[in-house]
Amino acid sequence: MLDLFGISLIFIGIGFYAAGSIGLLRLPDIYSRLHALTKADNLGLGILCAGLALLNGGLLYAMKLLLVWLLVLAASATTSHMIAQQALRRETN
Amino acid sequence: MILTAELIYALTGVGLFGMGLRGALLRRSLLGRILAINICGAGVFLLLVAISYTGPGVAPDALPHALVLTGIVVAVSATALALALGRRLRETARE
Amino acid sequence: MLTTLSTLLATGLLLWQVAHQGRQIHALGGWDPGLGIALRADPLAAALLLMSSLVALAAGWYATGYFTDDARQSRFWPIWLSLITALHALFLSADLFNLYVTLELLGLSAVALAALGAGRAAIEASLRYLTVGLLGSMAFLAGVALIYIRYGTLDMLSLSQLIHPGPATWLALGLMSAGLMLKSALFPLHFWLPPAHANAPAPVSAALSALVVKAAVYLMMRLWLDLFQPTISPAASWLLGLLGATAVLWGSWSALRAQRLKLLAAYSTVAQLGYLFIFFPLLMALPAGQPRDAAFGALVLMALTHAFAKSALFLAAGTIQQHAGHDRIADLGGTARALPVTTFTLALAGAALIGLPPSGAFLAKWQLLSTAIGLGQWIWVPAVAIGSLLAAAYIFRLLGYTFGTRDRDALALVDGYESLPALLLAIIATAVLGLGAALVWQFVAPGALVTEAPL
Amino acid sequence: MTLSDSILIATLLLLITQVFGLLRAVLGPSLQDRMLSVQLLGTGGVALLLLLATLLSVPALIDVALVLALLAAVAAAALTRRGKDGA
Amino acid sequence: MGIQLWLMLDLVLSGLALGLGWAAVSSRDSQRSVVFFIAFGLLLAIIWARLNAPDLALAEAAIGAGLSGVLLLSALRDEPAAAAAGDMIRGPKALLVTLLSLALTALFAWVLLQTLDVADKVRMADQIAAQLPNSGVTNPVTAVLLNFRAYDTLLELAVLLAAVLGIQALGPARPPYRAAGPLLGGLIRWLVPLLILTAGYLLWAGAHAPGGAFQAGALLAAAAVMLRLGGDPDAGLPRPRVQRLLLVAGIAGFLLVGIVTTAIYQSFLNYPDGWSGGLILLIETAATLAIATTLALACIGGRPAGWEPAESGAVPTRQRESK
Repeated sequence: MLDLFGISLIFIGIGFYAAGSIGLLRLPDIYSRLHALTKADNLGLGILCAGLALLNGGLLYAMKLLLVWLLVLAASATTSHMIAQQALRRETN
Repeated sequence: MILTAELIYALTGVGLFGMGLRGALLRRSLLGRILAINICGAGVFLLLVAISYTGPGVAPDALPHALVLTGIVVAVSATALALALGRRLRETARE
Repeated sequence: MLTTLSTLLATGLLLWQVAHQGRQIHALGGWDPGLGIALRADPLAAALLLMSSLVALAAGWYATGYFTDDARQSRFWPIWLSLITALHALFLSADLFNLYVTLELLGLSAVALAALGAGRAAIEASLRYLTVGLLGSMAFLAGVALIYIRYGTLDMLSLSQLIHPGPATWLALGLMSAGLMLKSALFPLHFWLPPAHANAPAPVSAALSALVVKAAVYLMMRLWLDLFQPTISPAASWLLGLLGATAVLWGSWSALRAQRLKLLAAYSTVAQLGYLFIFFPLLMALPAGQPRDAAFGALVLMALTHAFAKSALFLAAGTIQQHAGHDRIADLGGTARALPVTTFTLALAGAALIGLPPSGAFLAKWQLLSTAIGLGQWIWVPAVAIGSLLAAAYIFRLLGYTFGTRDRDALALVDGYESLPALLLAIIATAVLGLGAALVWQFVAPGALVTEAPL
Repeated sequence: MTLSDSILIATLLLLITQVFGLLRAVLGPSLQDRMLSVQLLGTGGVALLLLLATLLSVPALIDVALVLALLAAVAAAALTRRGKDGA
Repeated sequence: MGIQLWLMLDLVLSGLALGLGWAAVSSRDSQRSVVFFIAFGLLLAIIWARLNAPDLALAEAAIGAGLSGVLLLSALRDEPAAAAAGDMIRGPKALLVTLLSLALTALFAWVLLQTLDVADKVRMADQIAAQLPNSGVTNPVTAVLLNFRAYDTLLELAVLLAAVLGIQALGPARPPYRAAGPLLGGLIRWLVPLLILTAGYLLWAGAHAPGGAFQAGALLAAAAVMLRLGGDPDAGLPRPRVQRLLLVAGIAGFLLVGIVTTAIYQSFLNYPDGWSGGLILLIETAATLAIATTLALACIGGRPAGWEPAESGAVPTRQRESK
């Protein structure tokens, strides 16, 4: 039961990744792409991590996954902000 | 011959080697050449790691892994030296 | 300096040991070769070690006077030592992947040293040198990978027991040889050598031309005449011989037409390396025995003579360049009066390059010709003859200019301390190797690379 | 279908989303678009590594995911830094 | 079913690798090539993980995807943007080269197919497994790198050193970056300590789990690079005199152990029983510091200020900065 729940979470997470990729491909300009991408894949990674934690059990394991997720979250928030700044600078020039 | 992971990655490695070789001979810019040589090396590394793979859950042959690790470090050293030389070349052109 | 001296001392000890006790094997870390890495010192390796120690000593001695400011000294020495480390590690290694690492160490150190030559030309040449070298290493590494895939070991001693003909063996040899040919500047892969060698600082040029390319040739000898020998038909080595013969002719011709002294020396390197490759088809055709030993000894003698003569030539060229401010051959008039010792060095080194008696090259070429005639491989005879004539032409053209007078008042007599190392090298090339050639033969021959049994 | 088969399918699907994401790197048009697509591969790569860690039962791959996340941030910082010209 | 799924995964991964490799090699401008190359490095890390090579995946994530990327990007910073177009040689020569490399690739692939059928798959795996208990560590890759084939690693450290010496002989360091804004500053404040922490963890873990000196050194170097990106011209490195010591620390550690073991056991780098683990950790720590310093200096791309006593190279750097 727990396994089924975990697997479902993993698939939902991957659904978010798919949404992010499609957004990256289909959306018209860089800012909306950026928005779609970061939201989608950060959330996707979080849900996926939760699913994996359920599958494997173990507190240490879950903590490690949480750490990885937080790290990606913080890093990608900063870097997408910087990418946006740079794109803006490029346009104003 | 059965298709195995070993075979797929080994052939990919060979493909990357050939690709890198062609690129190294055809690119004009230094950066392009260096990238191509790195891809060439990555192909050889992939070949080595592929043939050491023995299936999921089985410990692979560690020797090629160690060789590739050494190779990666050597490659990055060479890349760094090449890029520094390129920078120096542009500087002398400007002077 | 001290380091180089102690290296020489250690090499001397090793040489003595090899001469008296035969081939030495050292399994590093106490692990079986294959799992671990073995070092091997046989007569060939020991002879080349002695050669590189002596040349490095002389070039290093010369470098103390050549680099005048502290900053350049402090940049030169560490890389110089790493170059010598790489050479010695390469000559001693008996493990294919370890050889790749030493090749890379050698290549990167050589490039870094070549780039010390001031100016855009030096940087440009060393960049090309680097990319070519890297590509060569990659080809070599691909061959090594293939060997490991096929035979499951990298240790050359156990490999010599396992190796047998087959597509993997041949392709591996082909890839490794292609890489090494690129590194040893065998015609038509020589294009990178003249600019790189001609634009480096003089002591660096000496080491590059005398030693670094020799390392690749040494590995070719190891592969073709030792490790892979049972698996290849002699016909395959004809390709090497033909390329070598072309290199002799083309390199000598280019040297004759060179406008700069260092460029002349660099083109002459292309030619001289060609001679070494002409030995390959001869040695492959000979069965183990006295004639093969004799031819092999001649090959080593040729390599040694060239190393000493060419380093002498480059060091002398460096002295001339420093005093005259240029190295344009046509404007060298008066050099003989201003720099008599250096000019004498040029003449001695030139004699060795042409192959005049009593130089080592004379005996080596003599042996080369008589072996070729004995085997009925007549095709090499004209190449050697024409190459020697061309060499005589470019050396005498050079000497002719240095003895010429020039209108501007003669330079002061400034030859001194700094021209000694080059002179010593030239004397070794002509007199010592010529008169002591029998010793070289004797030393190298008994084990002439056909001892298949490991340990 | 076993549990590991489902995880394998998930991994495969994730990889396919990455392929589509990388199309943006090919299409461009601006450098920033390409960088975005590399960033996607970075986070996607972390997810892939985590899935592979379970699939192959190599827990060390979680460490790899951690390092990848750390270094992706460094590379991204280097990527955006180069725009600030003048220095 | 599982096997087919794995094969599909493998095919997609290798297809992606070939595609990205092709894109990196044959893009028209170098900026694009570099981006594709970084993506290729990321993918390679995933492939190493897939092939059960976590040590390599770690190294690739740190060096291949991370530091090489930084190096190439800062090279782009130097490169004038206009030098991009027309990078590929075209015409008959290109055709010839393409055909030849295609032929070589086909030949190589054919030989490989022949060889994999007949070759013995065990190779060195058995010997390594048999000697692993005597190596002092339980991670086989570390055992090979620091015990069985320690000599390779020693020479590899020499390669790194030679490269960085060559770089420093070429000229002064790249101009530093301007001071970080609040955004980047924030990132640096937590990323750098985390990098250092992870480096320490990987160094320690290397004995029994994937990790070791190279991965740890690369992470430390990444920390230095972050500091430099944030505007510190010296990348947080200590004084030049200490830098010199750190550069040779790895080789010195190796040689010291090597000479002592030679003196006692007449065999270079033959660790005495029971000491192997400790000696390996000692050497690895020294090597980590050396690798970190070397890689960081390589990324700086020249002599840092004050490297040579009478160095005037620092002056133009400062001038450009103030502009």
